[in-house]
Amino acid sequence: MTAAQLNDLLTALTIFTLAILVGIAVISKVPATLHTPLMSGANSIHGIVLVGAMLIAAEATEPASQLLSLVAVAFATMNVVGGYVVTDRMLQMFRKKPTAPKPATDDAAAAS
Amino acid sequence: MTAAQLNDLLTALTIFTLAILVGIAVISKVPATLHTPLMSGANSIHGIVLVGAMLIAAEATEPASQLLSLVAVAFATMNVVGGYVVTDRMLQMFRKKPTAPKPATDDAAAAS
Amino acid sequence: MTTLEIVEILVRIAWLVGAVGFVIGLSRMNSPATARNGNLLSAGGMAIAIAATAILILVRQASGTPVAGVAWVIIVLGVAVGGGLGLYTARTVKMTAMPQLVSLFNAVGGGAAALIAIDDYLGLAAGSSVRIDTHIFIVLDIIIGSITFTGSIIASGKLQGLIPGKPIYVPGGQLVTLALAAITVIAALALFVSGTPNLLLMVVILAAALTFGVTMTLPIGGADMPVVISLLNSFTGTAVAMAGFVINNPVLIIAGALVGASGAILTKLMADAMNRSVLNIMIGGFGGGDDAAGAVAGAGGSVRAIGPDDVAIQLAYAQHVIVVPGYGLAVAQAQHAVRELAELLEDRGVDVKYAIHPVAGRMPGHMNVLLAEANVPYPQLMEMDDINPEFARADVALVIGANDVTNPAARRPGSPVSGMPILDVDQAKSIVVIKRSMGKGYAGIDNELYTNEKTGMLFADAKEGLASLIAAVKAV
Amino acid sequence: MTTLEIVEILVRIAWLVGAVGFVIGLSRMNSPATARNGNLLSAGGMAIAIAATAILILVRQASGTPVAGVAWVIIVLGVAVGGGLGLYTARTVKMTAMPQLVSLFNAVGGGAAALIAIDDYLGLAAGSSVRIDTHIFIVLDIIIGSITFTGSIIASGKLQGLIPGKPIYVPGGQLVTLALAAITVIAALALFVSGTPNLLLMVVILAAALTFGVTMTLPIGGADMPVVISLLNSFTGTAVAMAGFVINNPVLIIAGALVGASGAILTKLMADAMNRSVLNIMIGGFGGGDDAAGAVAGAGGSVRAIGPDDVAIQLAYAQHVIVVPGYGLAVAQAQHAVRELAELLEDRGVDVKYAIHPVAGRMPGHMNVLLAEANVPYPQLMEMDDINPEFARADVALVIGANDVTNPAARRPGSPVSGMPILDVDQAKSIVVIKRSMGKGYAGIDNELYTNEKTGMLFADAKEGLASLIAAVKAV
Ligand SMILES: NC(=O)c1ccc[n+]([C@@H]2O[C@H](COP(=O)([O-])OP(=O)(O)OC[C@H]3O[C@@H](n4cnc5c(N)ncnc54)[C@H](OP(=O)(O)O)[C@@H]3O)[C@@H](O)[C@H]2O)c1
Ligand SMILES: NC(=O)c1ccc[n+]([C@@H]2O[C@H](COP(=O)([O-])OP(=O)(O)OC[C@H]3O[C@@H](n4cnc5c(N)ncnc54)[C@H](OP(=O)(O)O)[C@@H]3O)[C@@H](O)[C@H]2O)c1
Repeated sequence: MTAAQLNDLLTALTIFTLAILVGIAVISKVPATLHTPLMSGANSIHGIVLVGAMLIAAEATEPASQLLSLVAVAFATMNVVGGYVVTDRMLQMFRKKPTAPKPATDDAAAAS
Repeated sequence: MTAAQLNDLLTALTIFTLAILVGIAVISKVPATLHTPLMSGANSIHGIVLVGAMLIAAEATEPASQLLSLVAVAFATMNVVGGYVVTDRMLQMFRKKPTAPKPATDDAAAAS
Repeated sequence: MTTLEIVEILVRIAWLVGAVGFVIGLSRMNSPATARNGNLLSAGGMAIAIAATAILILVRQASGTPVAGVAWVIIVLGVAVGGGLGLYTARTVKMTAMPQLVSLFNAVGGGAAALIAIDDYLGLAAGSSVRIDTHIFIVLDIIIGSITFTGSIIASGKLQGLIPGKPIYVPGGQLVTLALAAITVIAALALFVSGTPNLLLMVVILAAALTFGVTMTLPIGGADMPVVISLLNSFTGTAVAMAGFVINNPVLIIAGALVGASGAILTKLMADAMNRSVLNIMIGGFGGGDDAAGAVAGAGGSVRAIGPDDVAIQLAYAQHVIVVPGYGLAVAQAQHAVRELAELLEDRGVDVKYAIHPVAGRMPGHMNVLLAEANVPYPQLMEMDDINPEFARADVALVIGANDVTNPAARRPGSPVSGMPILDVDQAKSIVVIKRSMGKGYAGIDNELYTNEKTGMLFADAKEGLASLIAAVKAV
Repeated sequence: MTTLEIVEILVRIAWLVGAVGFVIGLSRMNSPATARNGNLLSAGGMAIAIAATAILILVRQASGTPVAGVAWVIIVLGVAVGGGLGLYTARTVKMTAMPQLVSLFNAVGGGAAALIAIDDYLGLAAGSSVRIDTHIFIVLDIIIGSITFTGSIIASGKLQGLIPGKPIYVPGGQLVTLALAAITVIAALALFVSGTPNLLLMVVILAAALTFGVTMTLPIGGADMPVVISLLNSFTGTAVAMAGFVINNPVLIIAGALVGASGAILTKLMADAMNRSVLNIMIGGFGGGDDAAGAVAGAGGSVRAIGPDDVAIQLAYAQHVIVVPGYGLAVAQAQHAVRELAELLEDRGVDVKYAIHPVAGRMPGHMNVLLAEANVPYPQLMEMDDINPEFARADVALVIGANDVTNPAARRPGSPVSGMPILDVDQAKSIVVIKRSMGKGYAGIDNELYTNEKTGMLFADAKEGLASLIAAVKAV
């Protein structure tokens, strides 16, 4: 492993470390009510793996890796789409309640 | 400017951005009593410029840049040493008080 | 610079923008007011990152970089299928079933991360020498991704009830789990040392990790599943970051590390809320067999059944009534009925409050969500710590489909709920419990509250029971 | 790999470790309990980073990379002088003078950052072509660094009283400031376009920036200086990050950006606490005369509003607290609330006393009667003459609905209260006043105590204010 390679690796690790620090700092003390939505929100974010899946799909020449990347893309997309939609549904519940119960609220709740 | 150079620049900017995000996230709502110590603490951190000053001093061959780097090193060191010491003095005020006010505490307060 | 080079730069910038979107979005999800907007922001970042990637692939094709012809078929097909499934399930799932769905999404995310590493590994020419760091990242990605995949599926199954919620002990399961861990580690080390691709070893690792995910999760009680899911969520983040190292892609590294870290913090917060320690939960998973034992404690004692009319009288002439909603209220969808009853009582000058236990129901905040949906005024929803002192002053505590969160056994060691903070319902002057039977709750143990001589049991479905109560109160 | 290469890698790792230390340290400085430890942590990170750099230089010398012979002389000499000055001043400065000292340290930090860019620029061979990004970073570093350097010195001078604290208006100063800004920008653009080193232009930029720092800070009132210093602190961080880009050093970039961002946030928090807007303060700096005027009004200095949480922290961590009850306490019937707060504090080991002014309230002995009614232990009620000497030792004086009896104007002739013996509240280390508004007292005159920079005003009805304080103290 050459010094140049090691330096690139180190740069990647620096970015990794900083991202971890952001992740730690970004979660302040959350009300228990928000735990599940927050978990679900974070869950959607790692759907970013779709980017990786697309990139390997673009390179896939072997049938084997074509199959693998197909599954990967499908999995990742499910993570992304489902994740964001379900999180949004959870969060609809936290809309600032109107002082007088608006029927709209009930409809939304029913819809969900 | 070659693509390679641009890529390195971009990597540096990525690190810069992440560090900014950390900086924003790391300051939660601080009690006003801590504003000054916190400012002073952050102030000591940018004393890291000393590292840069040392590195240019090591390269300094021209009298001009020898002078510049001497001043830079002195300035930076003053920032580092003074910064941390004064911050620590401020923070002594926040030591958890013993249930019975110990004279020791008063001395420390007086000393500072 | 060639067009391709320029585009590559622009795409990297777009990815960075996306990542920033994730961070801001996540931070806005810390408070109810901004949460929804935060989620949309994060989704926007995701859209940018994905669109940029698509463009990148297009330009690469245009500039003649060999791209498999089927690439777009794969991508479009995959997106269509995955997206369709995700959208449909997310849209149609019942609110109470959301946690297990999230767990499923987490599973496929981890799976995708593992697949990337596998694909990359297959690409390595046999006999070629593999850099140690490459090897490490690939192996870590496969291991973590696989554990998440199977683990999350099991967790989901437990919450869905497809797999019994209570701890399942495979004979010698603990040993099996440890053995699997050992195998994985050894195989991995062997790979690193050899420094050349070795499919067999990799298959061993893959199989071991997948099984490990199962045996790790099976013995954990369903009540702990939310914490487990959150932990596995953090795992997936880490796996994605590893995938980022494998295919050397910054946005995967950043977003992955972000979720890995924030997920870990969140897991700790959740465990604290159920006052369990994460380690405790997972170790418990590694064979805390004694759990089920204490269940029997405090059973026996006679039960007093009570009718709607008697309850109505008690409520109507009470000064302070505390309603204790639980999972049963949610299943029965009785949130609107309970609000109606409460309003009825308030018109009669009774002071009504709701005691919200942080883990009542099946997901954190379940009760808040439910009652908010029924437009119960916020001020009436009292968190556990605020309401507990008031039970002593309450004339009637009306427990509706709640069980574990009221079980005094939690104050004693040796029961599955031991140590879980509970609502001090048994302090109330009089207690009325609406549930269908003497059926057990989530933790699957008896509740001595029901045999307390202050307690009257109104056996009914929550919704019907409340309906009859409303009628009776009106009649008073 | 050569030894040097290995060391270079290790040093980079050490720098990263240092940076992580800064982040963790900073985050621990958010709460009083962990603040001091956080500062030490950050200092540790700094030590690691500096030590690693020294080693790096040594190894470079050893492996024959040309290092100027005088290098070590410069470094050792610089460290000795700078360190000595820093240590001495930091050790000996009076508590009250600390802000201006911090401002000085900030000035030299910014100066050092600028010097690095200047040195780098001198190194560029004349006529050689300079990459646009290099040029940009160098120029930004010089501009921001210079502004911070002079600006911080002025700010420090104002706080120290060497420069009059009240806004100073150079004739047409506003125009001068704008002109300087214009010059800087134009010169910078000229440089970028030319794409070759141009000492003259650089000198122009340097001079303009240095002057700008002065003209920007001079017109800002002394009361706003803390905010200004915090802003300049954030500037220095940015300048250091730029220096990191110039000499292409990651730790400078990370630490610089960290301080730049957190400093900006902190500046906003500070401005909010004094209910001023940052823009407002700086624009005011650009000649918004009326702003400054307002500051002068009310016997100089502006009023600082303060929130219950901040007061709670002050009280909870105080050793001696003196409560000064006045007529407002009586009207609000807050005597029971004040006793509750006092007991809460005593449980935390705080020593609480009440300062009873003979004519506080509206009848002789009004306060004694009131507090006795609330069962405040008698020994805690101190008559004026007994308590006055103790104010100097009090960490916090909590003035509740008292006004005239605390008005220092009484010590001067020519005011309605002149000659009335008063409680020496202004002697306390920190003063908190609970009242509903800036409303006047019985004597109908302004009270300069409220504009004392040690004073925080908690605007609320006495009873409600105390209630919120009690809640906040419990939360501490
Ligand atoms: N909130 C979370 O994050 C979370 C997540 C996972 C697990 N958990 C666990 O779930 C439990 C929550 O406690 P809990 O007291 O809310 O619920 P619970 O302990 O699960 O008890 C629910 C009770 O409701 C009754 N019930 C079911 N359907 C009903 C209906 N239609 N009408 C009336 N009653 C009905 C059941 O008794 P009958 O069958 O006799 O009616 C059952 O005993 C805790 O153990 C918690 O740890 C919580
Ligand atoms: N003790 C006696 O025998 C006697 C007899 C007659 C006259 N006096 C005179 O009365 C004065 C007594 O001095 P003092 O400082 O005790 O009172 P003060 O000078 O009359 O000031 C009372 C302050 O309390 C504030 N306040 C009023 N209602 C409040 C509420 N509900 N909550 C919080 N703050 C409230 C008012 O400011 P905001 O409106 O802004 O809240 C007012 O500035 C002296 O001038 C004395 O000469 C005394």
